[in-house]
Amino acid sequence: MPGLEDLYREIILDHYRNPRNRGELPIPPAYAETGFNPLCGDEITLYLQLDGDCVDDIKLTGQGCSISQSSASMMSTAVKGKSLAEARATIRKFKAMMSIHEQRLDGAEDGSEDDSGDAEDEVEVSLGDLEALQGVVKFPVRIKCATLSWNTLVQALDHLSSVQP
Amino acid sequence: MPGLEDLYREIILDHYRNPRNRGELPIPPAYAETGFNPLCGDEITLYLQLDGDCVDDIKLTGQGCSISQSSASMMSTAVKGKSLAEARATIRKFKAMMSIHEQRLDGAEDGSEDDSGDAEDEVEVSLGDLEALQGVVKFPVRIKCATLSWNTLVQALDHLSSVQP
Amino acid sequence: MAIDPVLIKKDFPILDRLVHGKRLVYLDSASSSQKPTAVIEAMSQYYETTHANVHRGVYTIAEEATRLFEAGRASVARFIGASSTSEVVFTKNVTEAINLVAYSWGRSNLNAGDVVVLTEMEHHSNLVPWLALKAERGIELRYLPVTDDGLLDLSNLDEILDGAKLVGVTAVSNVLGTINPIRLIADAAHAAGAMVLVDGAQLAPHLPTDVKALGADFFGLTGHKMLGPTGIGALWARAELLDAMPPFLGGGEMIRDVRLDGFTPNDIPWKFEAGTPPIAEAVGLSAAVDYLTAIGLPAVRDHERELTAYALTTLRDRYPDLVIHGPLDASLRGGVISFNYKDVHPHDLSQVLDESGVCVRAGHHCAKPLMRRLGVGATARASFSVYNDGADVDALVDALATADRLFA
Amino acid sequence: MAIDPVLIKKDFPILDRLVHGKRLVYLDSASSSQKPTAVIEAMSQYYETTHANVHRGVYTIAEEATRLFEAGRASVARFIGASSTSEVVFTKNVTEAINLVAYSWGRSNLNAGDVVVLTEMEHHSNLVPWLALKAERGIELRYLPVTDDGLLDLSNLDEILDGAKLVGVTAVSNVLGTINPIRLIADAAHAAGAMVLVDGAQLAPHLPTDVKALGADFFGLTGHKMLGPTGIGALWARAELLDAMPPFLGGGEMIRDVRLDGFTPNDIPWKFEAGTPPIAEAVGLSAAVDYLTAIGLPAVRDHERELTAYALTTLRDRYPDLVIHGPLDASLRGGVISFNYKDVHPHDLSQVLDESGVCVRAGHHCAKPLMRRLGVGATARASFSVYNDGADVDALVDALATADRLFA
Ligand SMILES: Cc1ncc(COP(=O)(O)O)c(C=O)c1O
Ligand SMILES: Cc1ncc(COP(=O)(O)O)c(C=O)c1O
Repeated sequence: MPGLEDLYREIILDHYRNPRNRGELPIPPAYAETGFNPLCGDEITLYLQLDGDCVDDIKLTGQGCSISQSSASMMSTAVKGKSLAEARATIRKFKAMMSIHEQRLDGAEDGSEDDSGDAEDEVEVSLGDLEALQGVVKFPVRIKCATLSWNTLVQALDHLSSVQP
Repeated sequence: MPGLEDLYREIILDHYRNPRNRGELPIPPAYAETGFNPLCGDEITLYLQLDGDCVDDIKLTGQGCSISQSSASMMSTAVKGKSLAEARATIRKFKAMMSIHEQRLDGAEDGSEDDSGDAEDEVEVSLGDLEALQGVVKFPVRIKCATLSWNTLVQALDHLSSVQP
Repeated sequence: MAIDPVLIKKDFPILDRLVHGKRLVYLDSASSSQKPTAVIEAMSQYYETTHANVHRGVYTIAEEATRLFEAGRASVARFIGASSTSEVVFTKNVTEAINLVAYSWGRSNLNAGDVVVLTEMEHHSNLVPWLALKAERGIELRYLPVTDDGLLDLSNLDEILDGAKLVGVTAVSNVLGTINPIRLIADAAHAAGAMVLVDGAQLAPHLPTDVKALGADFFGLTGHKMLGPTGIGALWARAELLDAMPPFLGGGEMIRDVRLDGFTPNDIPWKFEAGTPPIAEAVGLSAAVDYLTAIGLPAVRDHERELTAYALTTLRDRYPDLVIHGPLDASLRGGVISFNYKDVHPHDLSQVLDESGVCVRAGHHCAKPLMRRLGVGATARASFSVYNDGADVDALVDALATADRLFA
Repeated sequence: MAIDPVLIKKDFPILDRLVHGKRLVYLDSASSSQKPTAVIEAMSQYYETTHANVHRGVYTIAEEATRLFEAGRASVARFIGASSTSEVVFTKNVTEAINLVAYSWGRSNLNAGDVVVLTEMEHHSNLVPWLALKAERGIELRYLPVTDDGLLDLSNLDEILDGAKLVGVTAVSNVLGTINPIRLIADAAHAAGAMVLVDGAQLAPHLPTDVKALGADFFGLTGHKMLGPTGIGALWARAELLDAMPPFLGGGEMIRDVRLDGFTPNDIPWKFEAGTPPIAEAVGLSAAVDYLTAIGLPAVRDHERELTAYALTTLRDRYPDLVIHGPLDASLRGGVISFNYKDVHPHDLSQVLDESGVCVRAGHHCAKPLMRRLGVGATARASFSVYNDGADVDALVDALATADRLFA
């Protein structure tokens, strides 16, 4: 079953079994945002603490499948300690990796993808471990699993930038 | 077109063109009841004046097809001046003529037919002109046209017997 | 592209049928259209190869079913010029679409004394939901009147719109055929601060539809009148409106989270789709929309306008006593012709025509207030679709002679 | 009559399909069932020979369509033991049926502080309509808890029912399979003066249904789970209740008269059927009901109970670590088995099984409160219908081994 082996890479199962940055942060100073995948019940709560323009700390709780949990875990390591610009750039890059397929399948379905187009892409980032999630695009229903934590992060960042501009 | 000629008998067209007992009666002493055929828009208002146990006078207004109007006209002549028992017997007899087909088509659809079964049928009545409506049973959708005025009469009688038992 | 009715008739299996030994001449498309093989087979094939519940399964056929269902939404969205598929909510028919607006938007925006403007030519589906709200909340209803020519009387438009919160108007009358000047009304309504709800049941099947060009805020359509299946309709509304509206029906699909003490609704459009949606029906509607698009809506319109013009002329030439309601200029109307003939009641007309295989509808056409305005209890109505042709009109005209004979 | 799965499988064209080169093993009937050829063809044939709008036309095909549609209602009425066809209202699914009760009966009978009793194992469709009413009106919701064995905990039934106006309960849990003692609950509810709404979505396809023997006042079912099409469901209620309830959706079909200042509703059941109903779907549902009746519901039940017993035994023998939710005695449950396996998430299980052609559903099954009660975020769920057999169970059991290998 080559397809399945492509999906369940070693590194994904590792992040699933040993999620990084698991836990909570005190609110305040942290901000918490919860994301749901209404269709399957996955849910994630993300605690985000900024220090000026930098992601000072990030922690996660919640439950879900190997894809949503490993994606969240990898996401947390990818953005922790990074500048907001780098975090946004990583989000864009990850979503681009996922959304190629999403669009081909489902037209204009997902409105939250809007902003990824013409944003300035000057910050260079590498996806690192996250590349392992590339296999997900062959399993379109699982894309929503992979993007859940990312959409939650976007919401948290948007909220924080709206309260402290 | 033998079917159509069966439906549109001379006598039916005569009652349609020259409806008997057309008009209104002052309320009170008369009682008025309106019946609708919600599916086609036919409507009939029936003015009924009793004198003790007798249908003293009956008048009709409204609009509808040749079948509903002629049936109403013939109904009015059939019950005017008759005793309530005779009127009820005529209703049952007429409905029996119509409902054979109605049941075959449509199961238990029409709850208002319930009472026609085991009622005492001791009063002898003749349908007279009304026999001309027998052709209607071949055109099941038109049965509701033919029975509109009769159902309205039943409602009026039921109302009157409930207020003055 | 001009329509070739010979070819098109072949796509509609029911038209091979005989009635009383006569070829079926179906002239009741305004009530419900017939379905081409492409639509019937799309649904059968869906059930035979792909069915599963949507938005729920990880497995292959569930994913395929979800894709087909959402592709159906995308087809409808493109067909009516929506900006995004998230603006298209599937309902069971256009009646539910309008009720959704009345329940969700209406009950959160309209209170006692608030004004909703309708027209005297609305279908009951765009009257009763507002009459119910009037009974429940005491909103005020005003009506744009209908002229003797069967057009909307816009002479007091601004006055009638004054203070209105919503204008509900049919794009095309299902009785008179009148094509209403929606854009003009919408502009005036917006200037007066009112939202615009367009009943597109008789527009979408027959004319190119662009919800934005119309100036609509809400737009409803119904599948079974546009060559699609029964059991499906759609509400389009601007995304901001849908986003701000509370849910209507509650249940599966429309939630993000449910707890024993409360729930959080899903994103649009799913927020408004409670329970298992009309999946096969969305597949069928998508095939219908593809069928219409392949012909081209301008060609559909041209064909039906010519047919209507031909019918108006032939009917009036042959039966000078025939009363035809609505505008007599075919360019002002869709392919719907309501008429009355001497003292022959419409039911009797319809019964007589049926004997010749000709299907026309008789009654109030779910527009009783308009019947009262026209001063009739009922009309007979012939209405056209892509599959009708001049021979169908001739059959109607010829069959009317039987009425003359029987009711002479 | 015992069921011959070889013969029955032939009636379901989708079961010939391959997925990833494997035979389709469809184990998600609790989500939506597959359709036999008889149902698919009944609808195609309806569209190919008879379609017209119902209740409206005098002409032949309209009359035939009306007759078929009303015959569909009569089939459903007989199937569930209704006294009269006028007690059967067609809806788009069971979710709409429950919302109809919540909007029409609920909003005219329930006010702040009034108590509605539900259960912790309800589907969102029987939770959200009441949660919405709680948010809107301040009604009080109480829940019958679920025991660790997956049964309803009725130990405090009388206390919980005290002062209740309505009890809403599913006849069979779509997650646990539990068959609830509806009659017992209904008797207690009636003694406490409450009405009883039974969610029959998972009952009607699998067990003989008699709404009167159940003691229900309202009963809902949904077509697509009982071998019928999408786009149709039904609400049954006692005629006196329906008669007394105000209309829900407004529009065509449901009125007796409409004026510019008000309307009069039609008789039941049409009073609750606004707009063009699901006509072809009623024809399809009627064929589905005929199909089930021909097999015989007792035989369906026996077959599914045996299959469930076999599956419970085989799964537990082969995978001692598998956690199966709900009662372990097959005679207490319908053909629904929810399970969790080690730390493999249900989505991943379902994904892995799909690779072997086995379709099981993963997720919260629209029962999030029950998931919380079970202490899981999701379960995998295999569910059976008439067309499943022992080989399907074996395929499930075998395919689970892949999960062991991948997630070792
Ligand atoms: C117990 C129960 N109730 C209600 C529903 C909702 O059915 P539908 O989505 O057809 O309205 C379901 C199915 O998902 C169910 O299993
Ligand atoms: C203008 C108009 N609006 C609304 C409707 C109602 O459509 P449906 O019965 O499909 O909801 C119709 C059709 O009967 C119509 O012609």
